[in-house]
Amino acid sequence: MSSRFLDRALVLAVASVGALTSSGCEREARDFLPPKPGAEVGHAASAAASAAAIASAAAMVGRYEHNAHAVSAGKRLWTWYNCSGCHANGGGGSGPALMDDVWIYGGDAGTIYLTIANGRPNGMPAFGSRIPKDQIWQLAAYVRSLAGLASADAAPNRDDAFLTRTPESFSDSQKPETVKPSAATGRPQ
Amino acid sequence: MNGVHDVLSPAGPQAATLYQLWNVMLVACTVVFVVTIVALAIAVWRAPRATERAKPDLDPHPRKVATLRRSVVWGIAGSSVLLLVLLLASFVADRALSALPLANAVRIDLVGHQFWWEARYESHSPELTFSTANELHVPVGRPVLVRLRADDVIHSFWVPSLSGKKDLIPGRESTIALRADRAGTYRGQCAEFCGYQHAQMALVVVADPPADYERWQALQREPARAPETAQERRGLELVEQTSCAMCHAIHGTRARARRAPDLTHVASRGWLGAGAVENTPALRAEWIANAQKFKPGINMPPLDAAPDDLAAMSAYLGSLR
Amino acid sequence: MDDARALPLRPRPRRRSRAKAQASDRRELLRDGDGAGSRAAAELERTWQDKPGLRGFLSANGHKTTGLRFVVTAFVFAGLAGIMGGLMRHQLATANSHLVGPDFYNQLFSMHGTAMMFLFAVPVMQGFALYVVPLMIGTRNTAFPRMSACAYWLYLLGGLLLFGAFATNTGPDAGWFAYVPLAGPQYGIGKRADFWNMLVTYSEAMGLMVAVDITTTILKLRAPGMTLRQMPLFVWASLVTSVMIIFAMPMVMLGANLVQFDRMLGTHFFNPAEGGDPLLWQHLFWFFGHPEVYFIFIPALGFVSAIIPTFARRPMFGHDAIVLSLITTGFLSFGLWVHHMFATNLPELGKSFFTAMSFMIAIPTALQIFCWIATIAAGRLVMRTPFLFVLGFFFILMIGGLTGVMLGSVPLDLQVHDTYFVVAHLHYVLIGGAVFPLFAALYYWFPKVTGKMLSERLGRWHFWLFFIGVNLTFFPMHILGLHGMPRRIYTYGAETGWEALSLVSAAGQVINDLGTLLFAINLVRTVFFKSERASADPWGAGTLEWSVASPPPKCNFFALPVVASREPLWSPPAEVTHVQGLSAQIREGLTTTVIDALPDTRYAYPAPEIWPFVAALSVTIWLVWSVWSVPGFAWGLIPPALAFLLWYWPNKKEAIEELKWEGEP
Amino acid sequence: MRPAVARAMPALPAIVMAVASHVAFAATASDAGDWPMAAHDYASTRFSPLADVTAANAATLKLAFTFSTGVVRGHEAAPLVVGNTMFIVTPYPNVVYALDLSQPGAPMRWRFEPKPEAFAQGVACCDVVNRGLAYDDGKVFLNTLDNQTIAIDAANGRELWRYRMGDIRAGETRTMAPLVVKGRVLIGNSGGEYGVRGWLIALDAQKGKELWRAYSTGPDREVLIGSDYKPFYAKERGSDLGVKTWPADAWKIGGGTVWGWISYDPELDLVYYGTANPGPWNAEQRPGDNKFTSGLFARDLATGQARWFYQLSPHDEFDYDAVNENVLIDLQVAGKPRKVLVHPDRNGYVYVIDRATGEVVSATPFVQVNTSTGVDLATGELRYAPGKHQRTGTVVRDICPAAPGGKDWQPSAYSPRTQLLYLPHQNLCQDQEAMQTGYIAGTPYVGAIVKMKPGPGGHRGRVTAWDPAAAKARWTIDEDLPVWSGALATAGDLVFYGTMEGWFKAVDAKSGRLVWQFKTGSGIVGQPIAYRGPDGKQYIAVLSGVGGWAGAVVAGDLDTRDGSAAGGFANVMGDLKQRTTKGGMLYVFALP
Repeated sequence: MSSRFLDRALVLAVASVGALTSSGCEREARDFLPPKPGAEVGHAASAAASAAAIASAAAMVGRYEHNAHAVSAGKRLWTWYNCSGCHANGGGGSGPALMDDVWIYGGDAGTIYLTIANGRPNGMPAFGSRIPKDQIWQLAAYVRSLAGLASADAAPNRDDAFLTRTPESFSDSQKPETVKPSAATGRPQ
Repeated sequence: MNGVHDVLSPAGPQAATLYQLWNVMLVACTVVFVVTIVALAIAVWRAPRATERAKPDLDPHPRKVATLRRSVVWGIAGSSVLLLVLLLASFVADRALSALPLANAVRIDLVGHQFWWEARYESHSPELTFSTANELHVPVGRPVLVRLRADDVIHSFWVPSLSGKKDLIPGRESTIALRADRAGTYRGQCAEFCGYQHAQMALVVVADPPADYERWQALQREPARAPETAQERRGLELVEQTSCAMCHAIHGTRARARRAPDLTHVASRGWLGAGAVENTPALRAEWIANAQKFKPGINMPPLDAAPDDLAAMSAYLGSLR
Repeated sequence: MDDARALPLRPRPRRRSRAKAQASDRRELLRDGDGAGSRAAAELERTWQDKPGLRGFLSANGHKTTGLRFVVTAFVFAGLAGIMGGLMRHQLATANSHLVGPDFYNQLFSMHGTAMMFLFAVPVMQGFALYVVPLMIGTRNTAFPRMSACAYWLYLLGGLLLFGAFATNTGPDAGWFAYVPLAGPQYGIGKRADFWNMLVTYSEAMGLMVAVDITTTILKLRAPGMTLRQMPLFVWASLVTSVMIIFAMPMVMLGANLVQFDRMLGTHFFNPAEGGDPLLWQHLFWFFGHPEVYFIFIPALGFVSAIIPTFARRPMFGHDAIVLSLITTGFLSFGLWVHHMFATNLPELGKSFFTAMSFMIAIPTALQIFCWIATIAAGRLVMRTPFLFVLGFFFILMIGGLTGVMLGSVPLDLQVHDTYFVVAHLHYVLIGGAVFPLFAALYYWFPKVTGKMLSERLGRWHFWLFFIGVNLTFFPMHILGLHGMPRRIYTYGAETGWEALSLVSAAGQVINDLGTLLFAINLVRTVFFKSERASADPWGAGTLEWSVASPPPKCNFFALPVVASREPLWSPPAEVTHVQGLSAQIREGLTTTVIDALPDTRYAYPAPEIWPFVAALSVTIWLVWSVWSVPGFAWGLIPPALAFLLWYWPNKKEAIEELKWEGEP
Repeated sequence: MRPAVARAMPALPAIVMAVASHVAFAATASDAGDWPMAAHDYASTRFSPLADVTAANAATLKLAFTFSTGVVRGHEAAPLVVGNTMFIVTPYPNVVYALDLSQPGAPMRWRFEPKPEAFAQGVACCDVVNRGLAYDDGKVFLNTLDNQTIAIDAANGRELWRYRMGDIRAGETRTMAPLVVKGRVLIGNSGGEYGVRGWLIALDAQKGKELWRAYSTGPDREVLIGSDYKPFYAKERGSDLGVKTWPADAWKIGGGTVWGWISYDPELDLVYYGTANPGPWNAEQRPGDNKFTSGLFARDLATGQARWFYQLSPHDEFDYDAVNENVLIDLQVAGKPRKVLVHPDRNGYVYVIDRATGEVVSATPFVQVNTSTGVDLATGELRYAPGKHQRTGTVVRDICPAAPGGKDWQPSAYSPRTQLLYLPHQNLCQDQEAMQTGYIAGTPYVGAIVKMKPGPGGHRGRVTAWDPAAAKARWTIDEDLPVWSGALATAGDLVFYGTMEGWFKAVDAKSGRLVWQFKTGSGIVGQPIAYRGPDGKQYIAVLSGVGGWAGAVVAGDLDTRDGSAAGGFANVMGDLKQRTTKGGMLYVFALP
């Protein structure tokens, strides 16, 4: 092992540590306070959040979708605010399924923010005045992780609860496929 | 959250038993410590000094070795006997703890959440059950049977002046029995590390004379008082329409969620946030605006509302005696 | 050693085969056995010399090199963890202080605990054992030096990864025993708990490898004549510790990997809703956890038993009693792990068995203390720094041990469990029981390792500052615990009344830091600026490591010694004193039978290779890959498999070489 | 079917002899060939007196005409036929069509579009269904999903009046088929899963004015319990039980909605209906019996005052609504003929109850039941199995029958000729975890994660011919998929039902032998009917279009990788998407 090889190995190591660090900090940050109002989206109960929401969504990705705390907070709110009532654990019920790749109004974070904040005509209630903006972004990040669109590292693992589906960190965004329940066990094969 | 918070000042039979056991242990161990250290000190004091070049004496002195062997044997025998005594004291105390009479016990269903305590007072008729948070009132002299369950991670219920601690473990149910023999306020705190705000997850057990306890219980069973002033009405409207109603419940209003403390009688509680901040109008407004400032990492989000809205909400909540 | 009578080895008739010598063509065979100045000694020096350059550095496997590396790295990690401890003390010095937020504080105390327990306490004890045991039992290297070298690299990489994670805000934040469900899949957010699980797997693998190495060395490579009854007490302590490690460490590796499976693969070992149970983790962890604290305590007992005879100028009183109590402590330590779980809802009768066990284990330790006091009483004392630290050890360990007895009782534990009373107890036992004997051992063996004496004056200052600092910092915590202060809280309200005593303990911490600073100065001054050399046996001690120069030659003994008594230097063997006839051209040693240490076979120590380092690197790749991706669990196994395969791949050239040397008479 | 231990009435079979019983009263319809209301008659027999199609010639049945409704959700409605007009109603947007049967191919005479609010789709827990219309005195009565009841002129399809009651923003919807009796339109709400407080309302058929309203929870005044309330069992007596058996003001969001079937007995002038399950599913959050949910009410038609009430599942923990149909027949009990109602309930028992006094004559399981061990006829108490109690945070496994029960809403048919009750039902068990939940208006208030699985035997559906007198099944047909369609019994001794795969089957009423079947375009969850056409021939009609709670996986395009989707059905209906697609078509058959 000539020393030249070692220098290059050293440089490579430092670079990889750098990459790990930046993604690490972003994933592991625990920011308990919402970002300063400037980067926010106006959400007064009456005014519909405008296209600005979608534009600023890109800025939000790092802070929410790649942040493990934000996505897991989104998962907690998913149960606390009864989203699971209509959408179950992503499979849907009276509300549409959110873990497949079919989006009625669009799957990007900004549109999901608008759906939660302003509601949709076919039965999605408007939560804009009842859920703080920071939490709506967390919910949007979790919805995207349901469909496997958020970063796998930050996606939450399984819950300490009744198992209904594979954890979000497993989900990839392929289409839903049918699962025949085996007669004896009732477990899907 | 202030109150007596001390293992050494018991206010109930359980804590008294443990206090006696503590004293026995302290005395026994201090004696052993002093005897050993004095023996060491004498040995070091009387032993002659030498330098590293001094020749090591290899031939054992029969006389000195005999006395030393006898003292070591006596030492071991003594400490074994002492340990046996302490063992018996420990067993006796353990039996005493489990012998608390439970007739006519107050039944409380305590659920540990990440960073607050939900207490549901059960009663024979379902209509009379009510739930409160972080501040438990118990009648003096009557036993209290607390059923412990955890909703998320492991917590530990511990009020040192009343009884030992008991863990609340998800998936398992445990019970602890205690009794307060003297009126007073006894502070407790979560004793098993449970996350960001393990430090501010306190609770208070207020032992009232039976008459006061009945009055407190009757008050807790009432639905929330209707708002009287315009400001309080505005406060109620805000509480029902903004994010408060998504987690809190106030009986008699449209807020009926159960994920956070029941606020029906929040004004009867001295502190907010399980001991994080005192329950005064100004601090209450600040707490509603940004609870993360006092208790970073809890599940209560900040609420960006105008100052007079915050004042209205604080006034309304302040009226809920 | 010219008048020494050598024990000639029986020449074995072998046909002579031509061997390709490293340096030149066929060279005249040189035997060891005759003294320092001889040509064989020079040849031995060159044979045991490490290869130059980075490759040599990476493939060195001498027991002294590996042992020293362990100790130095452990002290570096201890320094870092100590700073974290200091930070926590200052955060808690005043009520409602905002020096540090809750999230960072959780990482601080988790890192302080994890680094101190896994990256400092056990490795430093194993480092000392690796360095001192071969010298004490009269052999040239440990039995499996490459395994220990690989263990060191695993340890270094594991430590760097953990501190690297801490630097990137991914440090573990659920405490050093990471209870599930807080460290489980739902509440252990991000990769923090994964790094902790991985680090536990690393350090346990390292511990196991070194333990196997030390056990084999002690049992098979002792100097002829050193029967089990004549083995030095420190070697006994190392043997007991290593055997305990072999039984306890796999348990937590299993537990940590089960949590990792729960987190990454979605299994349900600890999920109460699907049949798992959080208490299963506590059982798995503490079954290892309690023996863990005894791995740290028993080697320290070994240090004390090695130091007291030297400074009392007489053999240890009740040698056999101490050996038996070491073994008893080793066994009993596996029987009392539930005293960490008295507050859970396990059945009461079961818990009281563990109370009885917790009380019983105090008896062997008491026996040792009485024997030490008896030795001191019957000896002539040399009041030097190592002995001062031993006296400090007595004082602090007694307090720790007795509070331990208090904690052992179920009802009382319900009041003091998970409070600052426990923090006080564990620091008294760890600092009193392990760090004081460690400093004593450091001052005692420093001249042997570096050839220079640490200054006595600085040593005494260090002792007194450290002694006062420890008591000032940790004694108030007993009272804080009784006043209800729970463990691991990042702040407290002014109304709790805990501020005064916390301030006192923060002051104590400052004194501690001062003491440690003085020690560092003493260390640096001695190593870099002191010139005069220490003699082979500056303390006039009796065990074998003092029979060689300081620092000892690469091959330890130019002629392997023969032993006839517990203190070979104080009562040398009457007739035969040395082994003679081992080759000087290759790294050779003599194995002896287990009980009576009769010469058995000639043993060729493995030559230094780069493979241990490469194997450690490949294991790192696997563990890091498994943290980031689920397939990583499986595919990640390929690099280590390749590395170990290539390591053991038979090499024709080496085989011929060894056959040749085996053929030698 | 494992014969559940009949602790209830071990001596019953001996006492009750098989005596010819006759249907309480003739259908009031003017012409026996008409089908004026979803249940055919006030006794809810769904029995057609037409006998042209018999087991012998059924094999030659062929398609007469079809009609596409233009909607693809769950078609649970029953077509109505009055004179030579057929009225059908579709799921949301609830379009009503009138078809002229006198013309070949039955062209559309008129259509009526109520245009209900789109938001209602989001709060319908189990597909945006409508269970049928009602016809009376020249008017057709329609319930829309967004809580409106509309009267339409049968001749020209013009709206006469419209009655609005219920807030969809709070999760209240209306899916039931109204019942019109003596100029009173009886309607009820649905939305128990959203914490909606149940009620039954009687409207004046002429002008749509509310006559009386009876809530299912709350103080006696609002539950219309007064002086002539004489329940048979002591456990139903007491004042303000609707408040006392709930935690403080939990009854305001307590469920007990009325979304099922109503029967009427003209002689006693009593209306019989069941109330739905209490909310939330997590029973630990609502200690007490939770009166008057999961029980049967008998009320006076004129005033609405309750005559008696019997709670089938007190403190229900498994979502066993009691809204299924009550078939009114006269049965020979202990030698004397008694006026009884037969109620196959979701808790797995077929109840035979004396409809005058409310006394439970017999309660016998018709599926495997392990959530309860039997009904104590002396006190009327349902004894729950201790091992199956719900506790927050713990998983209870193998709950049989599952939440949809032994038989859900799909109505059974009774044939007086064979004296058998033909039950189309499912055979499902489930695992369930109760969870802490809070009430947030407009969002579901359930508090449970459910995963269903096939019941014993592995088949998910079954048709049972039940003999109420002998309280045991005469014959059963096992179907692979749950049988979610209604049943039709005809005088030709035939029983018609449809499968969720789309097969429309006719079986022999006596033996259950398959006589004829026809593959329709989509799964059948509708109610088949029989009528006599203008040309005097007997016609059989059924709506095909998969949906409802069992079919939500297809109707709502859900993802079966999440076992808890569609309230737990996704775990057991993973293959439905392979076996049927959405559809919406009327099929009418006749002999060639």
